[in-house]
Amino acid sequence: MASDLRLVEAVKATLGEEMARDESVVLYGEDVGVAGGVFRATDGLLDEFPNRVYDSPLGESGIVGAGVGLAAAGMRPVAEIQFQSFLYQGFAQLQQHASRLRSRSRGGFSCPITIRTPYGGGIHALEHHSESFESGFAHVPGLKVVIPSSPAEGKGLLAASIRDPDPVVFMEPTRLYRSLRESVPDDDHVIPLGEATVAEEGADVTVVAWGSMLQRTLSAVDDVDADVEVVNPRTIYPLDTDTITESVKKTGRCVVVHEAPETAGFGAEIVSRITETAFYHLEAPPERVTGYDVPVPMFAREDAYLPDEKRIAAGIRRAVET
Amino acid sequence: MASDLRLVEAVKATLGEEMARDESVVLYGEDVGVAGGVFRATDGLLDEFPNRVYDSPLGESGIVGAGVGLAAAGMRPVAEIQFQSFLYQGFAQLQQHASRLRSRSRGGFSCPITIRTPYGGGIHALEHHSESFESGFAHVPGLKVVIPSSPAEGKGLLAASIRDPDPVVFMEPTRLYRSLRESVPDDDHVIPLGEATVAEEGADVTVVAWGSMLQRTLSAVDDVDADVEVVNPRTIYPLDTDTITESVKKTGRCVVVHEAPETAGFGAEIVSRITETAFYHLEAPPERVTGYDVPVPMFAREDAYLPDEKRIAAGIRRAVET
Amino acid sequence: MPRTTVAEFSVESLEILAPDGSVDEDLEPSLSEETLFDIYRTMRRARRLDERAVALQRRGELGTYAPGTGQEAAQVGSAAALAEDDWVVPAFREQAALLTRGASMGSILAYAMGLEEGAETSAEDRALPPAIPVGSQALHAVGIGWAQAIRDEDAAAIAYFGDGATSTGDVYEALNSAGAYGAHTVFLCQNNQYAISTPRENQTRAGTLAQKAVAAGIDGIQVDGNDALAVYEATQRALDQAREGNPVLVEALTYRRSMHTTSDDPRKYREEEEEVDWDRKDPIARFEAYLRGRGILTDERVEELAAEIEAELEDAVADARETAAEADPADMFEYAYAETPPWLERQAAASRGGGDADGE
Amino acid sequence: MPRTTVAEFSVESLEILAPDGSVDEDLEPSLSEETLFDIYRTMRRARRLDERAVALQRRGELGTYAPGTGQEAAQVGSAAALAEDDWVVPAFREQAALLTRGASMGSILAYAMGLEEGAETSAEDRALPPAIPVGSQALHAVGIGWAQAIRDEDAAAIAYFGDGATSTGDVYEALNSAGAYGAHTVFLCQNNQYAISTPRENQTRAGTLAQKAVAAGIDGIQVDGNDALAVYEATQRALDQAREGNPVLVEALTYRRSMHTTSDDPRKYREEEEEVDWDRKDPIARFEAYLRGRGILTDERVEELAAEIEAELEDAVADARETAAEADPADMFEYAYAETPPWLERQAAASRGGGDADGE
Ligand SMILES: Cc1ncc(C[n+]2csc(CCOP(=O)(O)OP(=O)(O)O)c2C)c(N)n1
Ligand SMILES: Cc1ncc(C[n+]2csc(CCOP(=O)(O)OP(=O)(O)O)c2C)c(N)n1
Ligand SMILES: [Mg+2]
Ligand SMILES: [Mg+2]
Repeated sequence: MASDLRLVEAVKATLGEEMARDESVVLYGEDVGVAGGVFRATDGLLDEFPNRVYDSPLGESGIVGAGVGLAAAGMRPVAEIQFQSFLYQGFAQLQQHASRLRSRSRGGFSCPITIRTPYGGGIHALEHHSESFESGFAHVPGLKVVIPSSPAEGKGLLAASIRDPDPVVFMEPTRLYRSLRESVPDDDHVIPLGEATVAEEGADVTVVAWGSMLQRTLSAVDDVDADVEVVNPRTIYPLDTDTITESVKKTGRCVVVHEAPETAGFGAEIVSRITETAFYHLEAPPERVTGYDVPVPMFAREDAYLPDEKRIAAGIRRAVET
Repeated sequence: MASDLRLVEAVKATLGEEMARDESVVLYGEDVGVAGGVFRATDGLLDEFPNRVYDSPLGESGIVGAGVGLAAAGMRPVAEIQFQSFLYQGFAQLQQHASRLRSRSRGGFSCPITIRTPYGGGIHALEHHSESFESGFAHVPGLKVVIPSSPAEGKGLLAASIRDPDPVVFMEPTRLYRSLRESVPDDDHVIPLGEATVAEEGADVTVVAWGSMLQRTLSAVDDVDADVEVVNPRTIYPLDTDTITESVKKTGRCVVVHEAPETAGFGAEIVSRITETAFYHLEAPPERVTGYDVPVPMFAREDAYLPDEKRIAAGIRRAVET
Repeated sequence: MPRTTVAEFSVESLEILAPDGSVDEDLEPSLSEETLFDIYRTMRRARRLDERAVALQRRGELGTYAPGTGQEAAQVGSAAALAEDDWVVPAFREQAALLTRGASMGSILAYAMGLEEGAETSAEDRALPPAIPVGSQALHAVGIGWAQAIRDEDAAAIAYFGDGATSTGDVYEALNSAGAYGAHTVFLCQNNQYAISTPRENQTRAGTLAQKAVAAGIDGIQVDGNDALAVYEATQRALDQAREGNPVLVEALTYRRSMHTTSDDPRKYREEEEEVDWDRKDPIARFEAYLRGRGILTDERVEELAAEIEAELEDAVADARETAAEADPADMFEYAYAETPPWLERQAAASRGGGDADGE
Repeated sequence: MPRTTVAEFSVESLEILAPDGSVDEDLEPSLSEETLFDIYRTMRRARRLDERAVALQRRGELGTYAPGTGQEAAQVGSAAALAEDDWVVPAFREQAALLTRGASMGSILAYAMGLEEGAETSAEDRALPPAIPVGSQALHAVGIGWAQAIRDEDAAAIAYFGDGATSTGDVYEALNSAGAYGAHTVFLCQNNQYAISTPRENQTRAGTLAQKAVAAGIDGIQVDGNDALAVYEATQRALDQAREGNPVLVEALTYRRSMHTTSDDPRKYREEEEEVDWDRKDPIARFEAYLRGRGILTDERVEELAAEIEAELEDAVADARETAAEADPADMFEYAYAETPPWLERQAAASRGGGDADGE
């Protein structure tokens, strides 16, 4: 059985199911209780699990830090950070503790915390509400970084993240929260972390994209006179290098698309890995179609900042025509 | 005239000169006053400039955040963060404010703060004392990221950073603080930000390295049966892509060396840029010789984590022999 | 002395104007009629601006907007106490405080239209742009107030933040380091009872927010935040202390009468009764009664003012629309750095060309 | 009521054992002779461990080490008050507290040799590894204490941190959220007067650190931190409160008699006189006088103990050296994730092979 759900609904359903499945799962974060979260991703869960959903005081360092303690004491904390930008307030706890509790204790402890956070642009939000720092998080060993690109992935990847024994930053693309409906399995549906998927097969060029950029890529492809293969990594760290490499070995050309600024973005990592693993198959320089190296502008200029179908198509054309 | 100085001495001398040059320069940070800093990089400056050197309360968010205010009010704050790991505590202020004060005010304000921070491994320090997050900082538009690799660069780049109208994260390799002496010009010595330098010329392969890895690279080169060109970027952001590209166009081969974990490290950015700008000149896949994707281990295992001459030489050989 | 009391503290509360507009004459500050009228005028302007902004948002012309309705006395009363050289460091709901300091309605609307133009400020304005990350701006006010102390100048900085912000490490580090540095800083906490849906009781066990000052060893005072006179008076005194290097935390008790932002629905988390209760304590009605009692306001003047405000609003809307129409996206490249780095210049060129130019 | 006092607070201080060893009998806790001797014994072990560790560091066998000399009563007195199921969350100077909870000297030395083996702990040990980032660990103790509250269990967690840490946002967020969550958490602040070179007065204007609790609306108490009985008693009561969901901050006034760490030279920032002053208040001498007064200690027993400690130390040094000798660098790959990701596996393989294997 399956239901037609939006991403935010899939997230909520999954949270409920995982709480029912495992008593040690607790939800907390700013406004996740009574209000059900600013995007309503936890709506109704406080009623369903009265002693397991908590409104936290404001303060993201506190949220991440307390999560480390909850995890050490045997809970499976699922924290919501209201917008990804505010996870910077908790970055020290993430880097110094959540990611290292296992290694620092030589495996005596693990830190199975899941930090859910809406990310990315495209919904005309306030300043600081459109960040995508997946590359920075992926540069923190000990963390996993997961980004679903559809409602069904939202469910399968969130379930896997909550069950994962290591800390996961789970980044939910705000632009997809309500804009997309999809059939989502009602039963236990788990997508293993670290496995990419080929969203569209093609022979001429490989495009790697995630989050709301995946949808844009899929529609940009229609405008391009080439047979495009689209790979959706789903997990940013650990990255499924094999799937990407295989695709590039087949197509010989590659484009990476992401919202984050180009410099030191995760596109750089993907380009580097491809260049290392598929060098002799590359027929043209890999392309990056990304945000610019400027602070994400406020929303009136957001469209000019975010890669759109036109820029993506142009990037693909460059890769194909070179 | 010039003096033979160690890096930490060059830093101290430069701080004194810049304070003498510009009244609006103030120094502050934990233990920088009476004690002269944990590495003694500010030793004596409180006596010399009694009202312009301050011991701050413990708290890096407070240090960075107060710096934004000092800058807005017309000062040129130079803050010391005791070890780079603790800049994570101030990361939100760095990302949300220091880097954006200019863009958020449409140029009405600038944020000429310099954040000096010791970074990197190799001195058998405590846990969390050997971080190198230059890639994460470089992924924050609006910031500049500068890493000197010698005493003279320490002076020239620090002077440029303090005088720069934009915020600079100035990362000082702890391993070079006292291990290297060099002739440092006594006069005004400024190395413009954004300009790489060729540390050693060669024809067979380009190696890009910075911080304490530069010295290691220079000595590793002796063990390699190839004519190696070594490029020292000096500024991580903005990166002098042209100098690196030109070198790679000449040699056709490239190795990037850094301490930080490989994934999403700045090596990825350099490899990507090279692949974009010098694709048709590349004769072998670029190599990365870096830290591993694990939390920097405690010092007993540090040598196995940090790239050493052997690993660097092996990387160069792979690049040359492929 | 095996068991001794080593320190004692208390938190005082100040009220001057009762909800019905009657005044405690012993405490009444001596303000000119002009100043009093200005306070009233600005509160009214802010209230109408909120209404108009919400309407524009509903029509899709504005993005998310955070109304300050109900908090006008806390903002205008405090900002009116500032000297010309003093600095304002706002959070994201301080339209009323900014209007008091001379910001235009047009720029406020432009900001809500997602335009950086609306946040364009400089040292001459003595104001920082709005701050969205909760609590973060308190530290900027410390830096500014500390710069005044270092340069031995007289100016002070006022930081605005809410009840929710008092739970953040940044606000605490701000209070504490302001004390340590002797910064010329006043912290104006508008306790409007909610941080989005989270009621103040859930933020902290502390009975007052003013007592957060105790942790920093600085003075804290509570004030009726719907009483413009009390807020003015308390801020004035706090500024005087701050100019001497003694920072102060002022907790203004008020109520966010409207939604958190235009994306919020307060019905999810609070009862209408509570809202009605607070309606009766409205800061503008109270102040109006007081001014009428003193003969400063008449029906005529009130009507005149309303008409002026409508005209100002129309102009502001027109201005903001013009700013929007003229906004050049390429500005984002211009204001990232003083000098645009080459790789970014390349990106800018590619964006002009519509693609990314990589080629060798 | 125009100007009213709305809240009052006070901070109490507790002392039981005077520096000369004389006891306030009204307050003297009733501890068994065994417990008293154990406290003494552990303080002595910790002191000797410090001496030995510093000597080993000077010889190059250890890395940076942070001695707890002078703080033994604060650490052992508090840790001794914990129930078996209670959790310890240390900073980086809590060797004495960890010894009290059963950690071995060998593991402490191994940690100082830069070996993760020395920080190997698990839920069974009810202890987290040392925390270097100042203040950060206080939040972990909140999470642990909160988990107890959620599961309605009786255990509590104690977080150790210093005077410097009380300036950090993390410690404040910890105090505040512990109150908000009703966490079973006790915050044990060892005010040893310095954060590296920074004297406590420069950290904050607050006259006591116990009053930081006021900001969180939780109880704070000051205690003579060189008085093991007072620390025990205050911690005991604090734990009782915490088990009911009422977290408490205990400020133990003590002194870091030695250097900050082995890389520090206190002569840069403090006078010898001050040190001599505090020598007289030494926690071990005082406790020894008390135990001798009560007939629990004799010269013979003291000598016996000294010999036992030397033997323990020798074994510990041997153990640590053995751990060092056996340490496999490849462990770093094993403990990064529960399951090593493929790209990391590749790195591990390359590290074994001595190079990086990229090839297609
Ligand atoms: C650091 C940070 N965390 C979370 C948010 C999301 N957020 C925006 S406003 C708000 C509540 C703020 O409450 P308060 O400080 O009382 O100010 P008010 O909105 O009542 O004016 C939250 C949680 C944010 N902007 N910044
Ligand atoms: C977040 C952070 N900032 C800076 C440091 C460097 N540092 C190590 S110990 C210390 C002082 C700590 O003082 P206190 O909390 O009083 O503890 P004590 O050393 O006296 O035990 C500092 C600044 C650190 N470890 N962590
Ligand atoms: Mg509020
Ligand atoms: Mg201390």
